[in-house]
Amino acid sequence: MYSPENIRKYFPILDSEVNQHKLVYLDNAATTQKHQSVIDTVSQFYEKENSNIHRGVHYLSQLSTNKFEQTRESVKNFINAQHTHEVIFTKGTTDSINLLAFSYSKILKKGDEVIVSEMEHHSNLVPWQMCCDYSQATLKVIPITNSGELDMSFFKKELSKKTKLVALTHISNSLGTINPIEKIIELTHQTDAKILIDGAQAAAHAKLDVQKLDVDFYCFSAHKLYGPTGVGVLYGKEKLLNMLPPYQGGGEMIKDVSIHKTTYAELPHKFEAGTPNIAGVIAFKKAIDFIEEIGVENMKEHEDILLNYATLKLEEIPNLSIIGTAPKKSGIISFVVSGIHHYDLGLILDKLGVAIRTGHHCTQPVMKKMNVSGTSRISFACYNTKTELDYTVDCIKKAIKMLS
Amino acid sequence: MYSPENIRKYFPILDSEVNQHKLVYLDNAATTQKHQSVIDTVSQFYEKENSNIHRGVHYLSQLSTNKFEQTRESVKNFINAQHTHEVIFTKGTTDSINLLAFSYSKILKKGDEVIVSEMEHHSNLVPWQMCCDYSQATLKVIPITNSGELDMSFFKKELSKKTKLVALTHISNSLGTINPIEKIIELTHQTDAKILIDGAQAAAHAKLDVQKLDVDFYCFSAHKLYGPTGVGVLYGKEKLLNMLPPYQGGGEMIKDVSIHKTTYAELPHKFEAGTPNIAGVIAFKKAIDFIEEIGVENMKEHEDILLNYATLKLEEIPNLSIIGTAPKKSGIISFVVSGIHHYDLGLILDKLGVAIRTGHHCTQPVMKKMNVSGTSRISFACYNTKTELDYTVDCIKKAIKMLS
Amino acid sequence: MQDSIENIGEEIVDEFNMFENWIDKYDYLIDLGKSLPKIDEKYKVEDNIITGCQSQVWLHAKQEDNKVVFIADSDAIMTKGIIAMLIRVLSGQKAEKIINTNLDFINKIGLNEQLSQTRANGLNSMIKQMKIYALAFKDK
Amino acid sequence: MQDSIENIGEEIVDEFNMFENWIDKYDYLIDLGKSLPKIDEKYKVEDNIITGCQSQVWLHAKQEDNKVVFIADSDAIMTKGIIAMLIRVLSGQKAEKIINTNLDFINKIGLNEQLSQTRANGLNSMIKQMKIYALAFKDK
Ligand SMILES: Cc1ncc(COP(=O)(O)O)c(C=O)c1O
Ligand SMILES: Cc1ncc(COP(=O)(O)O)c(C=O)c1O
Repeated sequence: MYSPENIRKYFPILDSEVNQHKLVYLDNAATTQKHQSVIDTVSQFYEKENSNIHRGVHYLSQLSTNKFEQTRESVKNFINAQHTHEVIFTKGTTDSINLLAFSYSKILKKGDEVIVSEMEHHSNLVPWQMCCDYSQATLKVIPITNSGELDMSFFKKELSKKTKLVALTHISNSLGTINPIEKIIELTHQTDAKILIDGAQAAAHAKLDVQKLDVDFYCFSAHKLYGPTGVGVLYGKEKLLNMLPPYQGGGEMIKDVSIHKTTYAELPHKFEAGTPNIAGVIAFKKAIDFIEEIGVENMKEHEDILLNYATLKLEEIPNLSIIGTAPKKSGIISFVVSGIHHYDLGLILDKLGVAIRTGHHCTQPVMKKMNVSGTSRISFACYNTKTELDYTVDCIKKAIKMLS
Repeated sequence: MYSPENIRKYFPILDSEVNQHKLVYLDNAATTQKHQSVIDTVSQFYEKENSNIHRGVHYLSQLSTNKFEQTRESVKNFINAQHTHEVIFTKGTTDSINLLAFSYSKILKKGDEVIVSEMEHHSNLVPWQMCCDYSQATLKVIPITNSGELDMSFFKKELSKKTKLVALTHISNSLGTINPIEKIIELTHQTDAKILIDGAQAAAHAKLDVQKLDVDFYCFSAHKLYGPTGVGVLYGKEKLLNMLPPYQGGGEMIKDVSIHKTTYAELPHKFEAGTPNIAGVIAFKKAIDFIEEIGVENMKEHEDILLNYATLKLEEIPNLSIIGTAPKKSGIISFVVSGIHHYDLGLILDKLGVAIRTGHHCTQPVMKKMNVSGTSRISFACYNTKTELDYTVDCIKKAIKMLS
Repeated sequence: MQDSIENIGEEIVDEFNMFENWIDKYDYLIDLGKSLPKIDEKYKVEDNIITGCQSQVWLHAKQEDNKVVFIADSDAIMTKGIIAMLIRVLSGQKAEKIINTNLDFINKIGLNEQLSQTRANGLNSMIKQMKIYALAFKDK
Repeated sequence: MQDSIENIGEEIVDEFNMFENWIDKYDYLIDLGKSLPKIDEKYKVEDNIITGCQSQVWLHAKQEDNKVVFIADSDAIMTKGIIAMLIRVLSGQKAEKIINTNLDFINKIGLNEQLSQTRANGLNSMIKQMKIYALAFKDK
């Protein structure tokens, strides 16, 4: 039996008080809380094992290297990549996307096209704007419908042999929409285009199989996956990663350096210049272990229950409208209350111990499209409970009353 | 009185055993060990305070943001920058240099020149090779002398009005040489060129004052400063940072995003796209507090004593030659033993509990210049002791005997 | 005669001190916000936006009888309450006074803690902008 | 007749087991390394370098009387010892055998633990390269 109460025991922060109220943490789309084993692994690493990795012959260096590489192996299994070296460690989703956008900026040409959508997080929009700017390629943007779904007919129409890359989010962080990525990947591959899926909001909430999906690139952040901050993943098919020019230059990513000519190392090192976030990567494994122990499908099932429950309760509140009403949604609810500013609502909820996010959620085009200046967003994780939602809904009502 | 014994109490790993011997950690140039307060701060953050930063109205988000920004303030004071927003957080020195090299690649033109040196770490060489490759600028390389010093006359000769940027290391990680950066900065500024100093090996071993130095850009890594992995700093003068195009695109670094036009945020956010290594940055403050409490000059004095002591003892060993014999050196000693491979030596020292680094230390051009395939390198930190050095020298003798 | 900045500040501190809990304080700010006169749409322009606030704040100033008069609006009511409070204290004062008077009362209200860093930044941005207006008028 | 791979492997395991501590094991490997015949400089070319080792390893193979003969060198003596050991087991065997025989003895020596990950990687790279040579000859 799935028990959020049992899970909560391993998340020490969930027991804290905020403003004299028990913390209700519903800002999980921004970052999740950390499992005790993740926290302990960081400490243990620094207290007993710390050393720089790769190339060292001494014991600690070997130990750190092994543990670092074990996380790569875990990530490989977690997403079912074909090869371990298809897993590149970055500092986060944003870093992963910028890596790819930079590399593509070196191979795209005038006339080439990149397709993104109107629902992208700025991290999956601005890098492509820059990439197209630098390479003179054209950026095409799939609009979204009123319910917050991709306009698939537009997408089909825009896909052409000019399309070189499609970069879309798996799950929208401001609307909750789950995009039909299987279909999108299939359509993309009917052309010669490659596809990147931004999985920042998906990796902790959807079962992943990059081989089955046949996705070319996929990325996510550890910190949204019960793991540490400062760690991200870029998965890419071996052949494509080999073909792309490197991103950052420096230690580890080279094979041979002479003053005027440098040859690059093999995957994954080619894309991992410099000392990485060693402690973070090593601790990240524990987050994956945790997710696999509970089962991401079980987590999703629980979150779906919360989503439906909260949606029904919120819909009962007068003047409250949910922004993002796609039939397939993940545990994210954005809403506005007419006449009330999200910022005021957030302030009062905070005073009552409820942590939600307010604003544009780094998706200004979505706000514009939906014709709102921002929203209040509640987002769930595997440890949230119905009781928390009941309390939150009461707090929202109270806040609306104060503010009306 | 400076007491390494007292300091060691705060570094739990220094008490461990490796291969049944007490650990003697002399691989500090690769990464330093972590102060207990740094370790505890990471745990505490994740257990009690974790949240994503910036833009959040709720308590935890505010708390995390405040703490994150406090580290920026500490770094500002540590290096005596004029403004807090001149401190950009990156994932490490390599990331800092790549940021700058990318931005410069967008403003340099054919005919412009960038000057680096033969003693650079690959992280301060490869990015400039790439930058010059992309921008068609010319890379000039200052050779080093047999003792491992910069050929200053060459430098003076190469500086010209074509020079746009000089990128040099403060302290060589494979030779230990302390470069005369005051003089170098002064000479550089007699032209219109700007200068970046790679302080990866210096920040924990030399008192810094970026205003007094009048350096344009300076960078270093927290992990070589008793701080966490995955955190780096790029300092830049406000005016210059404002002038440079942004590096990565994404959340936080924008002011306004629309589908086809994006305006960038103010410093420092302009250069900090995406969720940073929040726990790491927050814990980094404790490392700086520790250094300031002990005093970096006091640390340096102690390390200089160790350097002289070890140099004398090593010089007594037959067939052993020290690589890098500049008069001004930091606590780094590279050496070779004729007829013995550094790798074999490193293996045996490891079995005796002594952690040193062997190989090219990410400075292949230095190895080539010095005509060696690699070196054995011992490098000191504030917590090393003479007793450790005595033991290490004995072990080196033992290893040489086994291998001869 | 217009009360001094200090006096009005003290008045506000006294009013705030009457409230025992945050709910009442927030209610008070909300009421202050509601009491702020509507402003003409023509003032809600880019140039009048104060940056550094999480909600939009427009601030405009004019000089009347040698005094500085502020008008402002925000899309968030709490922010409006704060700016209403600042206007109550600073609007109608001499430019010189606005520039030089110590705004101690803000610390006494404890708004900084109440409001947390980002919001305190917003508050500081507002005050800074008001002083900049005052400076501009003084130099005329 | 050439001993089987298994037999020689067992022999080596026995020899290693005689040593009680790492110093003696290392000494043994060093001696093995020293005993490896010098190879002609012409074999020390880029093409013969095994990647994945921390020191340089050159490996060359030829076929003689239907057997695969390996010659190798390294700049580090310990690495040379390891490769000498592998040569003692695999050189002079039939290609087929080299490809199919289980190299269990390596685990029994505990070289993997003795050597740690990077070095174990090096060891694996060597074995892999030897099998690749064998495969190439077999297909001829
Ligand atoms: C859909 C999506 N993409 C990208 C990002 C950026 O992730 P990070 O800030 O970890 O780089 C986020 C995080 O909010 C997101 O939700
Ligand atoms: C002189 C120098 N520069 C740059 C670097 C790269 O630092 P990091 O690996 O932390 O990015 C190092 C680290 O070894 C160094 O010693």
